[in-house]
Amino acid sequence: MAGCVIGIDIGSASSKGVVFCDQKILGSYVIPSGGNYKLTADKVREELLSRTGLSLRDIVYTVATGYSAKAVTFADDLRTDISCHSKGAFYCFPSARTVVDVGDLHSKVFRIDDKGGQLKFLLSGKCAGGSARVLKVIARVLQLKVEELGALSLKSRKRVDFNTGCAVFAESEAVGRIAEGVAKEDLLAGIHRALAAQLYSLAERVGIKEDFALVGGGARDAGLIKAMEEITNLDIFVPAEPHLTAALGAAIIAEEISNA
Amino acid sequence: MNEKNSDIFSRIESYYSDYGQRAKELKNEGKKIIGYVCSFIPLEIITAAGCVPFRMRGDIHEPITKGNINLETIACPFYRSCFDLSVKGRYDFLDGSIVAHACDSMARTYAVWKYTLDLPYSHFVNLPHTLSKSSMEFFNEELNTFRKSLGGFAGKEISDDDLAEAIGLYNENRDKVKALYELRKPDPPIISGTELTKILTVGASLPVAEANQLFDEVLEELGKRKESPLKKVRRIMIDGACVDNIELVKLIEDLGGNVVIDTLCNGTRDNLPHTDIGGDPVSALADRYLNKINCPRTYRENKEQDLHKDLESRFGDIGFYAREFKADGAILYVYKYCDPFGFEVPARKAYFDSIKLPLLYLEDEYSAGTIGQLKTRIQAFLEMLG
Amino acid sequence: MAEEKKKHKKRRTATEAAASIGPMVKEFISGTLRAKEEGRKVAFTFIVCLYDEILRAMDILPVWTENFAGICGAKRDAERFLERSESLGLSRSLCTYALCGIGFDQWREELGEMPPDAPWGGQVRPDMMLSSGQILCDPRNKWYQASQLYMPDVPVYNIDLPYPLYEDDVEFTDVRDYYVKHIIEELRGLVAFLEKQTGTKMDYDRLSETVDLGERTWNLIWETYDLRRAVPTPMGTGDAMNTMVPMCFMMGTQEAYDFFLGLNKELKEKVARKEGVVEDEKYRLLWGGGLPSWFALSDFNYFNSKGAVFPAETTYRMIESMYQIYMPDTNDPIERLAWRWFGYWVFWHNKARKRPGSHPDVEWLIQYIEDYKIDGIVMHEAFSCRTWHLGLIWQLNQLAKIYKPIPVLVLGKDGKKEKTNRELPSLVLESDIIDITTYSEVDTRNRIDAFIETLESVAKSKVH
Amino acid sequence: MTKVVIMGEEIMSSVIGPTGPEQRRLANNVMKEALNRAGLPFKSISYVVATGYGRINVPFADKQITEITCHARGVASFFPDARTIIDIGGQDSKGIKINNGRPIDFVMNDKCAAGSGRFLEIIADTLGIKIEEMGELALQSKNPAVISNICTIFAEQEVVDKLAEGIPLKNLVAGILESLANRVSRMVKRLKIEREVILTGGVAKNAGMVQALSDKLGYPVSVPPEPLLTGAVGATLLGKEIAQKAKERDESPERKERSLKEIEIL
Ligand SMILES: Nc1ncnc2c1ncn2[C@@H]1O[C@H](COP(=O)(O)OP(=O)(O)O)[C@@H](O)[C@H]1O
Ligand SMILES: Nc1ncnc2c1ncn2[C@@H]1O[C@H](COP(=O)(O)OP(=O)(O)O)[C@@H](O)[C@H]1O
Ligand code: SF4
Ligand code: SF4
Ligand code: SF4
Repeated sequence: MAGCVIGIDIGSASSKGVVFCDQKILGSYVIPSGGNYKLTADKVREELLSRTGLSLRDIVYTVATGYSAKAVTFADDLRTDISCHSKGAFYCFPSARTVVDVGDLHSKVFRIDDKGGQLKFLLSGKCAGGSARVLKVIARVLQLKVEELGALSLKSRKRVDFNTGCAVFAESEAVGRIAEGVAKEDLLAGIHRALAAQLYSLAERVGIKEDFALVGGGARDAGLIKAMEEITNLDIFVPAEPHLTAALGAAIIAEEISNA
Repeated sequence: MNEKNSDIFSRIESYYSDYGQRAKELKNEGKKIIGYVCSFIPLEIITAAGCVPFRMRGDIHEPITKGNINLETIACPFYRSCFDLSVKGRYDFLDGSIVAHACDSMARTYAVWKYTLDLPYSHFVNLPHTLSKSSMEFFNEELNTFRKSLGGFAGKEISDDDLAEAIGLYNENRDKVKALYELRKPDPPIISGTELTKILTVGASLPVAEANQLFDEVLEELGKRKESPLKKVRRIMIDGACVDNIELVKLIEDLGGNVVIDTLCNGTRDNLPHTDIGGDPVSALADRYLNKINCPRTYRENKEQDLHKDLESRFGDIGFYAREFKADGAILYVYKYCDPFGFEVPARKAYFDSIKLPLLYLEDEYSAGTIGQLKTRIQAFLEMLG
Repeated sequence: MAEEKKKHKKRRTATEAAASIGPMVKEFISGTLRAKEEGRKVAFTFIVCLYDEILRAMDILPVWTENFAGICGAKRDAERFLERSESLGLSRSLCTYALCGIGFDQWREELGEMPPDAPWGGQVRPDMMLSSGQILCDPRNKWYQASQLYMPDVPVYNIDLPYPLYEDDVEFTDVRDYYVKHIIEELRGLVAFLEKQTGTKMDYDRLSETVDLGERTWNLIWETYDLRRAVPTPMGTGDAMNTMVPMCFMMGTQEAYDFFLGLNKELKEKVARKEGVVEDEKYRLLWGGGLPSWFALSDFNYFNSKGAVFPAETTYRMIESMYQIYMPDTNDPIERLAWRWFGYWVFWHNKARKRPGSHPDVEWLIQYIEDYKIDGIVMHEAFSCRTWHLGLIWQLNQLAKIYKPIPVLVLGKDGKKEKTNRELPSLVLESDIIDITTYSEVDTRNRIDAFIETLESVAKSKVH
Repeated sequence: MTKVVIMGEEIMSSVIGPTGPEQRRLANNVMKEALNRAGLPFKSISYVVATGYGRINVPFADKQITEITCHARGVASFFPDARTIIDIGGQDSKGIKINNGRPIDFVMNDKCAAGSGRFLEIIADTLGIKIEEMGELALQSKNPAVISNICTIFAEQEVVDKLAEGIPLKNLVAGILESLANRVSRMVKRLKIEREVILTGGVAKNAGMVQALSDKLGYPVSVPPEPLLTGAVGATLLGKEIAQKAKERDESPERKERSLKEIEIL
């Protein structure tokens, strides 16, 4: 074996790691980021090694990315999550040209070329209104797990209009709607639609080019994916583990560097 | 309500909610439909060319998505909504569009508009900002350039007689709008603000001759209203740019105020001034559009260095209408990112102050999503008026 | 404006000329205060309004209100003036230069003296204000009228300066005569107004001289900036945001000419020594549009630290030398000015017509990309100025559509590698000219990092 | 929060109900509690005015009046010289200019939680402290942390990170209050503020915030004894007026059908 590499993504919500050997994923691991990013980073590496049965010596290169990439003191190199997401999405879908990452604080959109290099990108601004955080907030008021949102939303027959102006006030608006007698699933479908509209609108600012891929934690939400498909009128490509894309991309970059 | 009454109003309702349906029909009959957004487009020239001018609307219920391609979010939200709908194909029946030098949001995005929509015809009408003699001459020339250009597209040389005829039709149209406004003078008014907004909006989507006929029918119908369907409550004026969705007016009326008069682009600003007849038609049009349409985009000089005279010369029409229509309070409604109105807010406030008309100033986006926020503000304002 | 960096992190300039701008700006702000005391006439003015030489010839001292706002921004002391404007009813979504200026003026008028701790002594009360109505910018048409609410005795003269937009069926030559005629009339109207305000007649010989000097300076600037084509480039956009000062605020003066003589010499020496902005020049970028964030000019240094330089920008730039701008044979200085204006704004029309799908604004980018061997484009979308910032995204998109200068290999249908071309990478930064509440350093630098990674990956895939 | 004030000649009882998004469901409970304390049956209440963000959701009210009018009236009853009110509640914040107990101008911010008391609730939650403690903690700080993010969600993340960096809690809290004070003062400055300035709403209970806001404005602001209640008191006074006017005309005031029932939520 030529040696393995690690890609590690310390996000504001969750931290993810991927071990990559010979262009293949050998193992992955996800935990909540918590308050101490450094400890979290160490823990991710430890788990990755123990899960893959590798030892530190097998790891030839490590690239870190994400909100708190700097906390990964053992990384050989840092990359922005923009590059990493592009690489990761491209690995999963070589035909992808527009990638939207629905992250915890920001949503981001990238246009990538046929090599997975990004051409253009755009971040949602200084307001968390259009990020996956809204989902977390809503899940809490509805007393659901975020994992449950998607399936429930898909049951909706009568989507309501919802305004996700503010991620925080989305909570009181949601409660108000429920008070008016709106069913949870219809409410969720409305929220997914509103979030999808924001993501779509962000994506149009760089100009959508097919194929269109959705990644990041928010992309685990089937309700959001459906809403995206409806509003864009496109088939949306979602990797099996969309939250891992940036870590995977970091690993790919690590391998490229170590092979060079 | 008798048969015919419901007939004309339901026709208006249908034209309003399926905006552009008549234009689509006309297009199928082989007419050329020319879209525009702003009051500074000389409709008489378009009509004289045998084309149908069509006022493009935004839609406050439609989130702006596709329109973001190519058009920055710092442009006027109303204009962005019009652009968004166009990109989405809502106005696919257009053969051309005309943009005027009204504001930065329009002028600086002319290329975006022209290249993105890629219609068979487009033209930019360059208006001067000042009212000097030289400006008038320049505008005259500019209108002639437009006349030639559109004539080229329509395959028709636009003669002075064509223009005179179109001017006549539009003057007639303005008389009818005036008659509709007269129905707002009684207390309570015979016609609600919501109804009139719909009627005028629909009128701007039809060929002028058809609009004239429609207005006639409406006037006839309203003539039968012996009693006002409205309550006698506070009388509200709206001042601002273009309000082409009924929601704001309806909100005010739902909260217990009657909207009785406006100084809006798609209201008195555009609909009332006449074009002089008898002389050179192009000069008369230049005079109407530049001199008679009182819009903040045109610079009106403070000649005597006197604050009050300046306010009176710039905003005198507001006071005139407020008195004529006995407004109790006014709402200054300005879109975020609108430079022409935005810079005038302090002066307008000062003017409203000087005529002692209580004022609510609202800065808004162009979205149904903000209605909730407006509600408390408007209700509090109505409470303030007592 | 940029020199206020001292107070914060001192920004490193590549040229000595740029470093010398600080005292120069300070001097002309205090100069206007002195002039006012001495009873000289001062006028509020905007850049790019064509009246520079006229004012100089009449000894009227311009007070560049955009410049003063920029200084407040660079000193990170604009917020209180912006807030004051908001309290007058002006929206924060309007041009923040204007908000800063109106807020300051209203405060000064209310107090009857300069507001406390006014940046560099403050902005003087003018004798007159010269607005301009043009396609370029609504605030230029509305700002002084709004200020006049607080100083009704100060007259405003608004000069209409149109230029034709690019059309398919109308050539600029079709409309040139009446455009130029109108501009000439407007300029004559301005002269008459100034004569009335100062009580002295225009000395047309002197005006001819200043216009002459202005044209010579123009050409000198063009030549000087053209030296930046050299690899490595001796001066970047960061510095150009300083050297714009004599270009935009001092046209028609000998000082401006001399300044650029000095810069010209300095750049030639650097080029001869192969001394670049950075030691190891990796990426050459075009500042393709937008005014900078005056409080964050050190972002240019951040680019530099990654080996990226900006040999050219389309902001504050003479597009071409005067020799290339059509000028009929006339000795009338007013006419020369009018023709210069017209020629400037239609300069790229003919070129655009030759390339399908092109547009003058896009053509300008292409010209610079080729002249300056550009690897990527950066634009800044300042949220409060629609004027320079609307249409930038479209320009990038249109450029990408019609112009793909980077040769790359792709895997074709049959599995063979084929050579094609791809577009230049681009980055859009978002913030404001002086409203610091819109800026996030972390975010901005993150974007710059990602863009550098983009440039890296493009460089790798490029076939030579 | 839901507040009920019952007034005869003077205040007979007042109750402040629990906070949170469930306010609307609880309105009737708070009402019942207030009736209990006053020892009155519901039908003895001649007029009910609802105000505040959730005023439309009060099924037992005769009339809805905006919080702007109500605050103006309530504050004027405590401070006859008041000219400007700054109200910072859980859903929004606003500035109201008043004259003779009537609003003459106002501004409000209700789009963004970062300009409201909700911001403080969320940060307190994140930091694991009680909202009531924030003020005192902040007052102990000499060196407020700079919070560079405006958005509640981003600021939440920022304080977590800063706490991990070892920045003392009190400095963080002080920084947060300063950030809110900045936003609120920038907004109310859109009115030409005249003194005396009164701070109302739940956030006025936060002494650190009162201090931070006074610092920003450059002069002291006064706080009514029960800043949470001014709106409700104003509503009662306005209700009384309506009832009295009707009485003078020998009519009973126009009333709606009331129902003192719970609204179903969740
Ligand atoms: N199964 C799921 N369904 C819906 N949303 C999810 C799911 N899993 C995670 N999320 C959302 O994804 C976000 C985290 O995304 P992630 O890409 O890990 O963010 P970051 O990298 O910024 O930490 C959370 O805000 C959460 O709301
Ligand atoms: N005892 C307290 N100490 C400090 N802050 C408080 C206290 N009680 C409430 N608050 C603050 O007041 C806010 C609620 O204010 P309130 O005026 O009741 O708002 P609303 O009427 O919108 O519900 C909460 O968000 C919280 O920040
Ligand atoms: S609106 Fe809500 S999500 Fe947006 S910045 Fe404000 S607090 Fe954050
Ligand atoms: S509202 Fe203002 S900015 Fe918008 S189109 Fe009209 S004039 Fe232009
Ligand atoms: S809008 Fe732009 S160009 Fe116009 S004055 Fe402001 S900053 Fe300058």
